[in-house]
Amino acid sequence: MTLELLLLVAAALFCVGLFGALTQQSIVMLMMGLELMLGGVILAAAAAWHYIAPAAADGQVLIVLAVTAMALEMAVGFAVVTALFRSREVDMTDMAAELKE
Amino acid sequence: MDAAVFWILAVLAVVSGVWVFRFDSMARATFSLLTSLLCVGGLVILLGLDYLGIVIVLMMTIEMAIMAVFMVMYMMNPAGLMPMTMMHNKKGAAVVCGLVFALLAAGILLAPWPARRGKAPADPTMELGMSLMGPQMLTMMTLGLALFATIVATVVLATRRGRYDRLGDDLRARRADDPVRGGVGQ
Amino acid sequence: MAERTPLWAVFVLPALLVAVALVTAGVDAVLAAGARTGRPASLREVAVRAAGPGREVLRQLVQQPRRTRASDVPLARIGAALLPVAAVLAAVVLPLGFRSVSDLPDGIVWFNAMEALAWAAVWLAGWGPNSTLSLIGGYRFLAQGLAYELPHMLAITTAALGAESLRVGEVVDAQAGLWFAVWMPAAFGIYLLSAMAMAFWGPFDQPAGQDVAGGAAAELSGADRVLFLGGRWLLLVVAAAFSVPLFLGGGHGPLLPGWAWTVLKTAAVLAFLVWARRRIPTLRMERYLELAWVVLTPLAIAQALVVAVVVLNR
Amino acid sequence: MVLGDREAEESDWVENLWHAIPAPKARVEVTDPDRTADALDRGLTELAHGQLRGPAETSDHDHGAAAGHGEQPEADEHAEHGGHEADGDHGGHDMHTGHETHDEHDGHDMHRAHDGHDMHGGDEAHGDHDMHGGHDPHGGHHGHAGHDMGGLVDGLPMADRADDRDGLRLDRLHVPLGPALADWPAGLILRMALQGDVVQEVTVETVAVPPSPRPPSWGFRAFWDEPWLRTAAGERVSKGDAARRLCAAHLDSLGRFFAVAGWADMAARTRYVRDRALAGADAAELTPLVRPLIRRAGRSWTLRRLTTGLGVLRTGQARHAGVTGPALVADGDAHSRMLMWLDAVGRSAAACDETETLDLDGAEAIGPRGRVDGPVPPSQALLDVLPGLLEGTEFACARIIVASLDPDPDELAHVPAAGMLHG
Repeated sequence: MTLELLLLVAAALFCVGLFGALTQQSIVMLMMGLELMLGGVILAAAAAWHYIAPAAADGQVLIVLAVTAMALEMAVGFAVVTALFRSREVDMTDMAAELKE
Repeated sequence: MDAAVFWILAVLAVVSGVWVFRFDSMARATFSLLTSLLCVGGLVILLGLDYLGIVIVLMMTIEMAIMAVFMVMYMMNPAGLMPMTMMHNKKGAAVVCGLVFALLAAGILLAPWPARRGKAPADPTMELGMSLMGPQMLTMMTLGLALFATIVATVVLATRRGRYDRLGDDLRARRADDPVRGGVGQ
Repeated sequence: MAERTPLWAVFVLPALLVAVALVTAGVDAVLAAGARTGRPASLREVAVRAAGPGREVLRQLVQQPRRTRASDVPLARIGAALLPVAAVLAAVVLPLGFRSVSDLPDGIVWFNAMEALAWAAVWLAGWGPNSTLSLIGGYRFLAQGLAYELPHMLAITTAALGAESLRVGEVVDAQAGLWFAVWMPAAFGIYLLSAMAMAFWGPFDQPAGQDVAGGAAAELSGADRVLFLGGRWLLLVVAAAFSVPLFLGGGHGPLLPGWAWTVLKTAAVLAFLVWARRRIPTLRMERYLELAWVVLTPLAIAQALVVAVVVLNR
Repeated sequence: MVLGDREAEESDWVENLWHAIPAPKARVEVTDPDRTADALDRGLTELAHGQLRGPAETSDHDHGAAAGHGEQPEADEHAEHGGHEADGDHGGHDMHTGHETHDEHDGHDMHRAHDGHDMHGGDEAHGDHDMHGGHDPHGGHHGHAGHDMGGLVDGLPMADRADDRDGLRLDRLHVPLGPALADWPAGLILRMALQGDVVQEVTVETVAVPPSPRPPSWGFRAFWDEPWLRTAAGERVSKGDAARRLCAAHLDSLGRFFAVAGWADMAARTRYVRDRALAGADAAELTPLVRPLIRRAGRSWTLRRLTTGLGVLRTGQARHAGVTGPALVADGDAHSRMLMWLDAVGRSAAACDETETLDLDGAEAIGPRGRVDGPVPPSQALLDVLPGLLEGTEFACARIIVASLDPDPDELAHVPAAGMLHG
C-alpha cells in the first residue's frame, strides 16, 4: 500500500466514472458516473492526507467537501429530473439538449 | 493484513464501479455503485480516517437507497427485463477516458511526491472538528449555506404546489388541501 | 474501560444476540397466543407457545422454497443476508457491562452507519422477488427511514454531546452519576421510537405489514426468510440494547456486577417495547412523517441545544 | 383444502395458489359438508407420509352442486385456532401432529379469518382458519391483467404510464388484489392500477359464482345474514340469535379492520371473542369479554389519528348509492364506521339471550351490512361506492377503507327470489 497505488486506484475510479458520465443517456445514470468520479476524489484526498501531510487537517476538509458535493449533486440532480419530467416527460440528456433548440 | 484488505477493497471498488455501467437492471447498477463507494469508505478507514470513512458508509448507503427509488421512478426499464443499450458515443468516451487515465497514471508515477511531513494526530476526528470550527470556519459556513440553498432550490424545482394551492388564495384555509392528509393535522 | 477483549468474544457475540432474540420472540409469541386463544391453561402450554418461533425457524429451513417469476434472486439473497450481518456489526460496539468487542473511537457513528445498511437490505429484499406487495414493503421502509433517521441521529448525537465523546465507553463513563435518560428525556423517547422503526417492528412494522401480506418479506421463503425475519429481531435486540449505554447508564448500578445491570436494563427495554407493540396499531408513514419532521425533529434539536448549553457551562 | 364445487374451479387462481404453496403440501377438495372430516383425515395422512402427489380427489359428485361460491384453499392448522367444534375428534389429531411436518401454509405471514362459507352444512363452527395466499400478482394473475399493457417480458406485463396525482407521468402496474389475500373479504377481487403504492384506478369483481342448474338441496345463504334471510323466508328466528350473529359479524369485520390497521393484538382478541360468540356463549359471558375491547379501541388515540379522514362517506352519498347498514349511519370516515361497529357489538352482545321472534319491521331488522330485504344485497351497494373512495389513496389506506366497509361477496351469491321475500 503506497501513495502511488492508492492514487492509481483513485484515478481508475475517476476514469470509470468519467466514462459513465460521458456515455450514459439517462440523467440518472449520468449522476451515477459523477458519484463515482467524486469517490475517486475522496480516495485521492485521503491518500494525500495520509502520505503527505497528516498533520494538517486540509485533506480531511477536502473529503468533507467532496462528500457534501455528492449529496448536493444528488439532490439537485433529482430535483432537475423531476422538474424536467413533470414538464416535458424527458429523462434523457439527448432529449434535454434538444429542448434548447 | 492491511495490504490484503487494501487489495480486496481496491479491486472490488474498481470492478463494481465498472459493473455500474454494465448491468441492465437499475437496482443492480445502483447497488453496484453502493458497493464501490462502500469500498472507498473502507479504504478511507484503512488510511486512518475512521470518522470520515464511517460517515461515507453512512451517507452513501442512505443516498443510494434513495437513488434506487428515483431510478425506478424515472427509468424506462428499471428491472432490465428488456435488454437495451442506453449509451451513446461509446467509442469517443472510451478514448477520452483512456487518455485521461494514461495522463493521470503518468503524473502519479512520475511526479516527485514530497516526503511525509509531520505525524498524524492521535485523534484525527478532533483535529477535523477543531479545524472546521476554527481556521476552516469559512468552508464550513459556505457548506452550510450551500446545503440550505440546495434544500430550498430542490423543493422549488421538484414541487408543483405552493402554499396558495394548499391553503387557498388568502392562505386562510383551516386544513391544507393535500392529496394525503398529514399526521399533525394542519 | 478499554480492557482488551479476547478474540473469542467475536464468536460469542452473535450467539448471544441470537439467544436474546429467540427469548424475546418467544415472549412475544406467548403474548400473541394469549390474545388469540385466551389465557394459557398450564405452564407446559406456555412453554409450547414460547418455543413457537424456534419451531418456525426449523420449519422454514426444511420447507420447499418458493420462487417468483423474473425475480432477481441474488439481490433478494443479499438483502436478506445483509440484515443480520448489519445487526451483528452494529453490536460490535455494544458494551456488556463495561466491555465491548471493540470500543471504536467513533462507536456511535459506526452504530448509526451499520443500522443504515438495513435501508439497503430491506429495499433489496423487497425489490428482488419482483412482486408488487414486497416492492411496496421496500418503498415503505425508505419512507420510514426518511421519517425516523433525522430525529434518531439528533437523539444519539445528543447523548454523544452530553459525554463529549463519540466513544461508547466514554458515554457510559459519563453516566456514572446521573443517567442521560433523566436529563435528556426527549432524546431517550425519540431513540426508543426509532429503535422500533429501525427494526421495522411493532408500531413501525409497515414495511413488513400485515396489509401487504408481509411486505418486504412476503415472497421470501426458506433460509432467506429465516435470515431476514431473524435479522429483524436481531436489529431490534441490538437497537434496544444500545439504548442502555446511551441513555440508561450502561453497566452502572449498585450491588450487581456491570454485566448483570446491562442484561437487566436491556431486558427491561425489550419488555417495554414488546408491551408497546401490543398497545399501538401500526403507524402509517404518511401520517408519521409529518409528526417526525414538524414535531420530533425540532424537539430533538431543542434537546441537543439544552444539552450543549449545559455541557458548555459545566 | 379446496371447498366447494368443482365447476367453479375453472378460474385458474386456485391452480396458481396451489403452485405457490411450498411443499410439503396436500390438497383436499370438499364438496360435501358431511364428509369434511373424512377428507381432512385423508389430507393429513397424505401429509404425514410426505407423498407429493397431485390433488387428492375426495369429492363426491352425487352430492355436488354444493353451491360453494369460490373455493377456499386453506391450511389444516385451523384446529389450533378454534375450529374445534366442527372437527370434533379431528381437532386433537391436528394438534399433536404439529407444525413441522405438515403445514401446508406458510406460517404466520397470512393469517386470515376465514368466514365460514365452508360450513354451510349447519355446523356452528367458525374457525379462524389460516390461509396462505401465495399472492403473486405478477406471476399468478398476469393472464387477467392484460389490458392496455405495453408488451410482455418473460411472460409478465410491462408497466405502462399514466399521470400520477402530483402530475408526474410515471409507470403504473395493473395488479389484481384478492381473491385470496390475508384479511381480505374472501372472493372479492379488486383490479388496481398502482403507481408505486398509490391506487390510481379500481374496478371491482367477485369470484364468479357458477349458475347452479338446480337449487342447493340444503339451502345456501350468506352466513352472516342467515337469521334475517331465514326470517324473510318465513322461518321463526329469535332476536337473540340475530343479535348473536350480528355481534359476531361485526367482531369479524373488526378483526379484519384491526389486522389491516396493524394492530395484531386487538385483531387476535377480537377474533377470540367472535369465536366465543359463535360457539354460543351467553350474554353474561360475552359482555365482560366485549367491554374491554370496545373501551380500548374506542379510546385509542393513535388509532383515531391514523384512521380519521380515510374513505369519507357522507350520508347523502351513501343513501344515494343504496347503502343501508352501519356505513350509512356512521356518516364519515373509517374511524367513525369502526365506532359504529363497536357500538353495535356492545349492544348486541347484551341482547343475545333474547327469545322473542325477530321481525323484519323492527329496529333489529338491519343485518350486519344493511337491510337484507332490499332490491340488491347490501354488499352490492358497498362495492359500488368502493372505487370512488379508493382512487388516489395509498395502498395501506386502501386496505383500511376496504376493511372499514367490509363488503361480503357471499351476499352477492344469494339472489333473493321475488316470491320468496315479499310473496
